[in-house]
Amino acid sequence: MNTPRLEARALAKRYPVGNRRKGAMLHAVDDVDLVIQAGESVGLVGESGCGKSTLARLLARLIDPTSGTIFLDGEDTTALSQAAFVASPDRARIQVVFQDPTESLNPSFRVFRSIADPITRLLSIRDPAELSDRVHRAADLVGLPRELIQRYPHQLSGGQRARVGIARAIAVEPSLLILDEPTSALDVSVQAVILRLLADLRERLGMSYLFVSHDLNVVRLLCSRIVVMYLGRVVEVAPTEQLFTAPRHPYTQALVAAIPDPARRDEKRPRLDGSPRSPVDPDPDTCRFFGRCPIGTERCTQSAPTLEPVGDEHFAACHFTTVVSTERGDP
Amino acid sequence: MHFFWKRLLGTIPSLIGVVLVTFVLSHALPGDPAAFFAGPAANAESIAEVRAKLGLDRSLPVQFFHYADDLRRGQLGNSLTTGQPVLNDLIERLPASLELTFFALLFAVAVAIPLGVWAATRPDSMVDHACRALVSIGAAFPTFFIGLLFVYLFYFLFDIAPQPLGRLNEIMYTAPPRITGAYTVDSILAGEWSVLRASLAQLVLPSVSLGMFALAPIARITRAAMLQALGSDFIRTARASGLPARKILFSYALRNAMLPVTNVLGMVFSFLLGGSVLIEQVYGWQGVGAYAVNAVISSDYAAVQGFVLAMALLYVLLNLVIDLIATAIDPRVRFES
Amino acid sequence: MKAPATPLLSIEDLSLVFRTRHGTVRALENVDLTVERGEIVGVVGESGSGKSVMAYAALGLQDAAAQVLGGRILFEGLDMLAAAPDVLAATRGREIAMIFQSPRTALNPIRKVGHQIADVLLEHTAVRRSDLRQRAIEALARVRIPDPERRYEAYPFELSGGMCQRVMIAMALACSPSLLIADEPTTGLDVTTQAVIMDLVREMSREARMSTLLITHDLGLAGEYCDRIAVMHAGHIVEVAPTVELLQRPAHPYTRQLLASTPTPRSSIDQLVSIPGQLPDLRSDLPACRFSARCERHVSACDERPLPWTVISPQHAVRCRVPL
Amino acid sequence: MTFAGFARNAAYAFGENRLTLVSVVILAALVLCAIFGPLIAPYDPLMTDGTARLVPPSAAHPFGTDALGRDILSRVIVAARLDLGMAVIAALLSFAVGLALGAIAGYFGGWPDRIISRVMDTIMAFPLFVLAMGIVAALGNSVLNVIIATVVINLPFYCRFARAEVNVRREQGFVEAARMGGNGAMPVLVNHIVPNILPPMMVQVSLNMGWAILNAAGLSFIGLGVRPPTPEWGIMVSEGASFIISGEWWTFVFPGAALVLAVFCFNLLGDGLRDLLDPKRRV
Repeated sequence: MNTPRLEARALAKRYPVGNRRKGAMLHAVDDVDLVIQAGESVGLVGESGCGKSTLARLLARLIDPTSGTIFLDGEDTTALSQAAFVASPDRARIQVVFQDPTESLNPSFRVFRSIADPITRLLSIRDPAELSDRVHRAADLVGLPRELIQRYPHQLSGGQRARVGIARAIAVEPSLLILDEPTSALDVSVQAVILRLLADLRERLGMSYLFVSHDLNVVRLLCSRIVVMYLGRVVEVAPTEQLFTAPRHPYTQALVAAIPDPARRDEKRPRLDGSPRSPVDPDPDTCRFFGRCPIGTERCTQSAPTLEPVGDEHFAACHFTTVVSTERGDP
Repeated sequence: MHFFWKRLLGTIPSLIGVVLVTFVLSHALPGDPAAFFAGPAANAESIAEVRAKLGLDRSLPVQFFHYADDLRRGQLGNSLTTGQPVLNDLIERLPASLELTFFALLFAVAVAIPLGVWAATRPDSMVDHACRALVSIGAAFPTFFIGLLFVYLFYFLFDIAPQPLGRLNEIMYTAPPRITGAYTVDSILAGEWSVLRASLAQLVLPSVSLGMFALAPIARITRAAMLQALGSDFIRTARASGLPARKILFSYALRNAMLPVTNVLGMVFSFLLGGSVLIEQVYGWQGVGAYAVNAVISSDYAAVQGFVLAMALLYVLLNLVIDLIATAIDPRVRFES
Repeated sequence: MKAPATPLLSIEDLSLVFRTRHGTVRALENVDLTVERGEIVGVVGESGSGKSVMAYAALGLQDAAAQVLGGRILFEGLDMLAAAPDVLAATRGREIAMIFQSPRTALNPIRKVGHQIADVLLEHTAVRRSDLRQRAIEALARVRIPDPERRYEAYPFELSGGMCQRVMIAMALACSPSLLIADEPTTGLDVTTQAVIMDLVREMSREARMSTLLITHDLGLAGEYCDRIAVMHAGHIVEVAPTVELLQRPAHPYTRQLLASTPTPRSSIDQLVSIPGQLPDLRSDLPACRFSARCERHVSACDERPLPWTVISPQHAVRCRVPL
Repeated sequence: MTFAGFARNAAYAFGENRLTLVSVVILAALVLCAIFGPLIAPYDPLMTDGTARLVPPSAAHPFGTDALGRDILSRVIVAARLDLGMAVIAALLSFAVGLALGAIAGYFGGWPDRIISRVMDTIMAFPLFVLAMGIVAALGNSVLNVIIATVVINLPFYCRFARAEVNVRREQGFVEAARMGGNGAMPVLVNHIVPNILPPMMVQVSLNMGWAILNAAGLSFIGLGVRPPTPEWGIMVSEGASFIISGEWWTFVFPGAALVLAVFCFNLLGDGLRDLLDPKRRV
């Protein structure tokens, strides 16, 4: 196989919480492995607080991991600290489209400056003619009318702001684009436009996507493979269709079952009750999902399951996924 | 009462900071501290004597240690003007200042909170405009100027206030036997009702003029906090649940609005304690403020330093009380710690 | 579920504007909607369509800047727009209850949740003070909050968003109202929690034969839980139909496009359709059909006022001169 | 905001709030007094006239004269320079230092934040006017030291305000986006965050200016800083105070009124600016 575009190995991010002396740690992201191939589009889903945003920020090198490595096209980017990475030419290769298009644009910058700032800094292009040419090209790519380029963000509609956010990210020609809930603040009719734009851009520019979202229906549209996180850990990875039709982890099953679907309105579907375990100093031998899991047993408190293959390209971290290829079965 | 001890412990850094700052102000600044302490009439010889006596020839950390040790023993030095230990002077005069500050706060709170609530319930009404006008004007008047205006109007022109010369007309009344040092309290304890009336009469103008400056921030924040509370989601819930308007206003909105109000009280006390210095000056009030002003003018440094320290300690204590009140109102603060 | 002669709630020809410093916002125009007894009705629309404004008006809780130009809202014969304040207050919480989005901020942050439920019980029922606590705990237990005695003593900040929403539901159902208005009750909650909360709302409605008016921007959610759906666009209700009929045979061009732009577990990116144009500025002069500028079926007759309802079937009506 | 947009907003806000416009006009007049005071004043503010002591307001002396026969109007006009000067210098200095410290504390967090916050807390642990008295007493009784004391006691307000504003924005999308765009810590802070907190900070400066004037005047009133016969509003009120019980009200009312007017206008301007910058009220 070719060198993956991005590969994360044993990535972890822990934050100290409460009394410093007790040394309690919040495990935001725990021992995560992730691979994104060139041109691939991967979805990352999970409930709020599951660490998906932290993981996205780690991969984008906005924050430094506590441990683990991130390879970009085979190069270890974690050799540089976040502060040093900002100035490196590799910075341009990963870009992020942020969640709230209103919040993610500097209110005192015109659209032009918002898009031009990363171009001048990361590509060292200072010639006004070339700069303006680049800005216009990025704006054209996202379908942003040129007359809006001299406007301030508060003079734009939500959909136009979302386009500016995307233009800014692609202006430096990244090879990996991380989309952090890019449409969650938009109305459905605008969301549809932006999703189509993103699909179109990927095809034309050949970027890889990591699409972070809580909405499985949306992720489905753009991604060929989906990673499910629960409480800082990856619990299931599967090709999109397989994840929808045959989810193996009980959390994924509940997640898929929870999608409102008029076609299944009278079906009784499994529901997830209770609240998640604390992410502060979790017991390393207990499954993170235990307590909320409908099928958990004592075994889940004695050893935490790890991600194991359960099918073609399909992995799940649960003791009770009947696996054909290994001897591990239902106890 | 777990959080009580936590809050109490929380004042320790402030106390250390206060002691450190007063030390820096007296020992570590440019100029010759010995000259300060020796007073304006000192010659080179007496300054050297003072320097040795105060240990100013030693290193700063040693000086600080001695300074802190003196404080621990209540040694604030002697006042040059009164010849008394500064501590005694302060203890004698502090009740007068506290009495004044208390009545000023009482006046400010009694007027400002109802006004703010009233204005918030009728935005853009006459009451609201009146409240805002009062707030703008109250915040613009220097305390000492209000004090003087009141004296001119109510004593000189209308002749309805007693002469602005201190806490009691000493010619007509004798001060009650000293128990707390506050004339109003002591006269009640002694059952001397005419003295109580006379001392209250003396208190009216100074405390109202001092309270005027505290009025503005309290009314302003009450109005804003009430407006915010009344516009909040949980008030909408209460309305949608059909709770009576009175209950929504008082037990839902007002209680929540009291949080920002308590938080602003710290600043209000800062104003009041500072403003009392000026008001005491205007009304010939024999409190610590007037004492400090005299000390500053006559370069009586030990007295000034003692005054600054005493006021800071008092302020730290008041902030502790405010903190405890806020904690009692808001469960979130309790659980945070 | 066939209704008796009079519906529980009927909004008739309601027009409402907001007078703001930047002009008059025509938030609702000639809105008609009924809710029958025991029925779950969904109101679906994008932000700014007026769906929440309508819900608040139904409780007589409209904003101070709102001005009702015409129409009425009848709840069991009581005109919510004309009733005396004390009559309204006695109806709210007792007969009509409401739950909101962001349940954490919808609860008083410094009052124990049990006391907040007790406040409502005390106001609307003849419960004795000594029984108050027990009754509030029962209300919590009814929405299957685990360990209700302990939760009674909790403050909102100690509970998760989903748990706060259950408390809200417990509070809303405490007096067994006949109508529940749910304003985006699951916005901001996780998908799994959303499913649990919506199951609960549906179950409670069925159990107590309570009617529910569900306000949501999520057509999928309304499609799963509602008996009937009303679609709103720019202050108009453009279509009302039983859920299955609306989803399968939308008659209004906007409804069809809204359906086509909503991702479902079966749609693909190529099928995703976007609606051209934007919501019109409600402060400007608006045409008879507020969708006309975005509509490819627009004909000159569309600009004639008034815009009539076209009946497709007994329960299916659409406000369009050229329905699909 | 474009300039035209700003002008439109300004016109709108002023039209909405006439008082703000009035306050701007009065402040402009006070600033003119501060700059050209000695040229405008009808008399020499220091010239005594034994034949015209304590003259009530008249055509020749619109504000009357004081105990030494000096023209109060002239003294009030000339004093504007000192009073406004002290306040403006003190407010701007504390603004600049407070903004820098607060921005560093708010953006970097960690130990710089702990140290800066601890210092500010310590200043705030004193009743501020009392601390100002202590500082002037320790440093020496001079105008410069009054300014230093005013800077010190104002510092925590600016510092905390800037810290909070930076803290809110530090996590916002546009700051993360700026970091994605290759901006290091200082460029993010200076180019992206600070321009966005300047407008609310300016409101604070304006609101704070009135307070700075009051503090300086209060210190002069009790005899710190300015010395007679220098014309200054606080000390003039103090000098006039002894004539209250004999009824010569003009000796303290006019300088006091000048103080009130200046503080009132700064407060109004601050309120007006706040309305102007409030995004909710933008057209």
